[in-house]
Amino acid sequence: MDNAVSPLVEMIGISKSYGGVRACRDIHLTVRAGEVHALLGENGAGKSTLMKILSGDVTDHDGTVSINGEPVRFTAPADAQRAGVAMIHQELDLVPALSVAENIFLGREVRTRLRTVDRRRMNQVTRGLLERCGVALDPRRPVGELRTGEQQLVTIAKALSLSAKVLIMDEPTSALSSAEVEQMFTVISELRRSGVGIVYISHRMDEIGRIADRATVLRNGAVVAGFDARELTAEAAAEAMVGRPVQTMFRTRDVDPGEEILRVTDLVLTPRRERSGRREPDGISLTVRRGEIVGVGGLLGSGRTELLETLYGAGPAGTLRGEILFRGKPFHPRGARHSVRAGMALVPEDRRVAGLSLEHSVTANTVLSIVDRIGTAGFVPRAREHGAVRRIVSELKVKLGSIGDAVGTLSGGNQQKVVFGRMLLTEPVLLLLDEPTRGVDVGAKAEIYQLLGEAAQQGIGVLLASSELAELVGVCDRVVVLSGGRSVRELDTRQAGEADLLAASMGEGGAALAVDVPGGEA
Amino acid sequence: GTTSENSGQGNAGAQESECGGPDGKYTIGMSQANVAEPYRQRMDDDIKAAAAEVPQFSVEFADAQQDNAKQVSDVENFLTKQIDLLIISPNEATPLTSVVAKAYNKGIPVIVLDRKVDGDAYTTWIGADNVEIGRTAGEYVASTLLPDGGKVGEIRGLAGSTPAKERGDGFRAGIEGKDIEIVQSVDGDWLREKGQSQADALFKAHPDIQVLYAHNDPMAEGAYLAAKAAGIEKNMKFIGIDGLPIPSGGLKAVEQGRLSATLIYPTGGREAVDTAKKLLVDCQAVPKEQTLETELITVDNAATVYNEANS
Amino acid sequence: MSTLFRFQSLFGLVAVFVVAVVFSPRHNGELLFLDADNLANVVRAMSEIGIMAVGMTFVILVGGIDLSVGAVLGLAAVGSAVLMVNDDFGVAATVVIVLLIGLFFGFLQGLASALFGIQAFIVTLAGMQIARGIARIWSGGQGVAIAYGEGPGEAPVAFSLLGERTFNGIVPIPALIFVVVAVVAIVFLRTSAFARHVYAIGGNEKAARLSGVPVTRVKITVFCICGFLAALAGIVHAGQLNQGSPNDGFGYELDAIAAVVIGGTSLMGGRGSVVGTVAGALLLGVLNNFLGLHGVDPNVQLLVKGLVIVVAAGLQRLRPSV
Amino acid sequence: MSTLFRFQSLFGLVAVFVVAVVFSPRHNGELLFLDADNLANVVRAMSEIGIMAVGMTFVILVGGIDLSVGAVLGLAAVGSAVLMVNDDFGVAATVVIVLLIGLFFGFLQGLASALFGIQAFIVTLAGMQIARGIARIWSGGQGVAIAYGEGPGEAPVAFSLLGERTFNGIVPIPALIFVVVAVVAIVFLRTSAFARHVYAIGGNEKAARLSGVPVTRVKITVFCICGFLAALAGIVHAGQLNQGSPNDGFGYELDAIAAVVIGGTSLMGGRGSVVGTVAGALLLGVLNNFLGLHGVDPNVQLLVKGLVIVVAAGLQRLRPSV
Ligand SMILES: Nc1ncnc2c1ncn2[C@@H]1O[C@H](COP(=O)(O)OP(=O)(O)OP(=O)(O)O)[C@@H](O)[C@H]1O
Ligand SMILES: Nc1ncnc2c1ncn2[C@@H]1O[C@H](COP(=O)(O)OP(=O)(O)OP(=O)(O)O)[C@@H](O)[C@H]1O
Ligand SMILES: [Mg+2]
Ligand SMILES: [Mg+2]
Repeated sequence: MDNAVSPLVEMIGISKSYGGVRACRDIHLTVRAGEVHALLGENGAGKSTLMKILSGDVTDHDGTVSINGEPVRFTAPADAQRAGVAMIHQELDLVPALSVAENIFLGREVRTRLRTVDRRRMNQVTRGLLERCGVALDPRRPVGELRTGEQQLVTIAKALSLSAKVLIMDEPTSALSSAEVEQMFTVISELRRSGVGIVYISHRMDEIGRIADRATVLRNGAVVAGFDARELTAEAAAEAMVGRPVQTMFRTRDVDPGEEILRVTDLVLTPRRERSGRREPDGISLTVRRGEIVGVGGLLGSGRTELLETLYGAGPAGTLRGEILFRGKPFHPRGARHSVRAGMALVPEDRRVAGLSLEHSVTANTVLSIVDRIGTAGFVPRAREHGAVRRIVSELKVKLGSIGDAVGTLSGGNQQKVVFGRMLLTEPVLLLLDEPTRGVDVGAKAEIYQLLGEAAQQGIGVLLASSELAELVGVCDRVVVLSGGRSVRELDTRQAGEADLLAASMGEGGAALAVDVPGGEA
Repeated sequence: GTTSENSGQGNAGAQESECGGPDGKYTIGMSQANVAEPYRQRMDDDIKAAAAEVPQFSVEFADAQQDNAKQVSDVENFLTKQIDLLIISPNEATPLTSVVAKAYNKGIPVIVLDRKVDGDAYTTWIGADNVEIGRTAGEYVASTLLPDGGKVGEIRGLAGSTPAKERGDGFRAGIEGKDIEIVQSVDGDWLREKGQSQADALFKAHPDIQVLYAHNDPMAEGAYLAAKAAGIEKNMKFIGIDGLPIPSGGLKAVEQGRLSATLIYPTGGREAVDTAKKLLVDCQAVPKEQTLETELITVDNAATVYNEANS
Repeated sequence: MSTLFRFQSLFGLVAVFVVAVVFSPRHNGELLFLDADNLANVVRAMSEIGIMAVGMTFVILVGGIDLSVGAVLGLAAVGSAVLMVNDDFGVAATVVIVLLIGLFFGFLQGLASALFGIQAFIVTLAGMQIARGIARIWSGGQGVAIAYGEGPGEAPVAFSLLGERTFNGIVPIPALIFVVVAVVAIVFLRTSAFARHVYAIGGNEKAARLSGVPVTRVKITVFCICGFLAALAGIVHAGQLNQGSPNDGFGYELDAIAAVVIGGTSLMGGRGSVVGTVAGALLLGVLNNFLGLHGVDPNVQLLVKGLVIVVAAGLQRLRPSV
Repeated sequence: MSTLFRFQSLFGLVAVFVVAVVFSPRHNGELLFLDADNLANVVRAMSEIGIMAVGMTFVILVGGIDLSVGAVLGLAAVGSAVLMVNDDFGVAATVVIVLLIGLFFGFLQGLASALFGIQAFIVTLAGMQIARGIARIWSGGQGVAIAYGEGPGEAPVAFSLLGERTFNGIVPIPALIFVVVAVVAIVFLRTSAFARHVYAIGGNEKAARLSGVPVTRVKITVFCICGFLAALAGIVHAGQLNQGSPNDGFGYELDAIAAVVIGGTSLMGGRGSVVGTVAGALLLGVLNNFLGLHGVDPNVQLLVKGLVIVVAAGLQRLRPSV
């Protein structure tokens, strides 16, 4: 085949700096037709930047890009799309008010002979694309109504619709659960067979071995290793990324859980106004004790986020039924401020949307929750403030230039740690974590797990919602499985494994087990 | 410009309405150009007060907020309501001409106040003569304040507005041939605060000004404040125009010695109601034009005139 | 659901209309408000604001704002008068030139805002002053009266059509123009690819750019549309009032924006419709008419209008959020 | 980097100042612009706008806007005059009542905007009309003159202090008040926890809320501050002009917003400073003074001011972005 002569994509000597940060240094990368090329690296290693260069999003770089042996210089994403390069972005870039079909065809609308938009045709094609991705969605629904996972599938369908020769997938599975991931792998295999070159970025090491042909590892903006992915073990990949062996991912510990700090019985929320895309609690019971890490599992849209938001008082207004006992007393969620003061802390699902003010400094973001408590008379003593920030930054090993830097310039994992640190500073007794390691690299993940362990050791109770089965099984003492807004089962991770968890989530035996959890309709 | 057409007869030809006499009840619509100018607010107040003395009258007011288009709508609304007489103080002449003509041709008597409209499709016009007022002011300066000549500073009304032009031109005619120099003119947009800040700069450049002539009283008062801040208010005389009989008006300012003189610019409100009474109640004819006299106000007559106007 | 939302944007209008009918003053038993002439007046009186509000809808949909429309209306009114009266241009030439001026003014503002990234609020705040300044200088500061006739210094009689009514003298020409503009805009916004791009930019500018939407070009274009329609409103204004004055249209921008917002278009961009804007403009028109017909004290009118605007905007909040 | 940014917000002011000095008209060889009296006048003339702009900065920092400040200034001026002259209140009582009125008005607007989620633009647009309406009704439509003395119908002489100058008759009291307000605001915004909340809300409201920031309360408070300072400006206005008129402060809101934006505060919220706002206000003041001293045609002044605003806002864009 001619790809032996000239690879589909050849990037030579690519460099790119943001101010003082060198995101890419003299990178060489090739992608052949019909291969899946995994791009690995820590948060901030430069993976996304490199791919933004290939897809015409970042244009002021050094070095040359060739497609099919032809040197190209894109000035806009549209250029790259015309040249057959499509990219699924890490941050879901969709327009909430437009329909699924309109989003998929945005910028390339199908027209009728009267030059008007041909909705019928667009909807039809969209239906087909979504089917290929294994999801049944009405193409006319506004994207804003969809759940994060569904949105991710829409971006995948959108990329497919471009019939690109080169498809870049930047963490496409971060919001997907195993069933959707399987479906996506089928799609990827099809594409590979039809000669599409795929660049695949992920922090889920187990995926790499399954679908990638080759892997390139970046560290600090430079290529440090190349592998044949089939021979790559998760451990070897992690070591290449971080530059040292990564310690045991999951904690090994045996804590005696202390007193009970949270008891939820038959929680039901009837929102005042229905909001589409949400699955409010509809019969949830669980307990969390001091020093315990309790997982919240379930499929996409099973209501995990809504549970945490409801407990924290950050969900929609409505009537709560059932009982919440927090630190032994009845607790009525009244809003985030009230909950923080009572000793709860929430690390939200999407740090960019709900966690950080990206333009503001690490300092401002880190102390935000306690800024009105560390001083007297409403003033903020600089020294104490900086002291607190420095302490938490070094405890959490946040990588940054200075604490005055805008938090938006940190890598994803480090941004996550800043949110985490902010909530730890409030000295909570109950930590509510919603997908805390989404998009976080293996090294940072290990550090976050360690932090969780330490927090638990100090007597904090943790409620951890996650889509990663390995994380739930590896980190939690118990896992409560949700389905359709109800707690359907509780598993002890000392006995149950990933397979049991998956089965419980899918509802196998769920009906029978629902009896275990008292209440429900009552 | 028809100025000499005191015909004595309301244009009875186009006037199909019949005089209802003293037994009728009459709704008068008063369309005001804007009430942000104290002068026009006073006009409304005068009309309200005068109409209260005529039991047959009830008056509705509309405020066009300086917008010709809004004033057209206001008049249209009056027509929809089938008012018996229209008083209008137009924002500008041309834009309101056709809607005024429409009312007039429907047989509704129209009294135009202060500013005119084009043509003669109205019953009567009542107003004062700005050129005349400016000339009176100039003559007063030339004969009384600066008999031996001197320097004058001028604060003008809003650039481009007719009264500003006429009050300026009239003043120049009044000092014609005398050894009086207008050293600088600045625009005060009719506003007190603008008069103050403009006078700041004016006095900076010309500290030797002897008379300050402002196109209205608020600007004259603003200039007085500026002079006071600069400590030179005793060295000069201030003249304004309007002489409104309200607490914040020029009459009080003269009485209290801040201004040396002001010239009454009559609102015509009372005269308009009198005219309406003649047309609707007394069934009399009215002249096509009624020019109102100005009056020079100095400290000698300020208090008397004020009290008369508010009695 | 989107039907419901569209319905809601009309809800306020219907409510105000019903109130106006029920409490209409009567004359010989007839409801004055429902008089054909009166209804025609309502639409005529709102036609200029309405035309501008349609253009404003486009700008607001991309997340911008245009404070200059009132001043551009004044500039266009002056331009129409000066070109026909002083420079003896024909109607067609005048209209084309004035529309192009409005378009070009919008273009410059769009350029400053989209290309140089200066906030639209501040660009158009400055644009407002600049347009007023130009209008004052061009007109010599005075309103330029338009007299009709064949001679020099007189405007062609055809232009006076704008002050007329058609269909048995009932439907005012400006109202007709407003309806045409609105219908074209509604169809355009529902069916064109350009409109999808407008919504996309307002909803998520980055996503739009990554999808290959020509963001800068679309943004500049909406400012051109807005300037163009403001100039059209200015021509209508001059034709209705037989004059072009540099002070015309003062403060109209706020009415136009109020119409758009009452119509349910979000100032954050990405959501809204011209149907809503038309409803918003008519609501304001009916309200003005109602208050005027009742002879409500002008100062109280200010209060009432303020409250109605807040309530109407508040009602929009009830629409289902995504 | 943040130093550079702060420097840039002063850059425009310095540039305009230098131009004003270099091209200053002369009188007996003296530069008129640099005359102490003239400089005092510049600050005095901007003091009201400046005070309002400081309050506006808070509102804009949380991503809001307040179009009502000019009308609230008018309302406060009327209130000061009516209370002292007609109702024989003392200076202290009058000042307190008027400030509370401003604060309460801001509170209501904050409530409508923060609690009911109606966009600040539209709430305060309505608030502007409502404040004007109240002022007009309260004053009877006419300016209320303030005469000083001991008798009934006369205001206490102490109030006339606002029109005076201190420090050898050089420093106008209003300028002094402006400076005090600015300094307090600068210190407050740099050191208080409240200020951190303000910036956080402007930066990412949702994140702020989830972090335990009392978003609604902070938003309402900034509107209170803005209303309070607008009322303070209104008191100063009444004291300077010895009168309270319901038409006072017309259009001042746009000047105040321009000062804030020229000072580098983003209308999207989250970024900016009072130092910048003060620089912005002084820039506008120097510009006005310069154009006035040269007797530039008022129409050309409009043009020049518009262009300077755009250029100044454009310069802000040069600051480093994330
Ligand atoms: N717009 C930007 N401005 C400044 N610095 C940036 C910008 N975008 C990225 N960087 C920096 O460039 C470096 C590489 O970032 P990049 O997003 O490519 O990392 P990544 O490998 O994709 O990380 P992750 O796994 O967290 O997605 C990081 O140090 C990041 O802070
Ligand atoms: N239309 C919407 N309106 C309001 N909130 C929404 C909407 N769509 C999604 N959300 C919120 O965003 C969250 C993220 O949705 P996502 O699809 O990630 O659900 P999930 O986390 O996979 O499922 P789970 O409900 O189990 O947490 C939702 O749970 C919900 O809280
Ligand atoms: Mg990345
Ligand atoms: Mg979730």
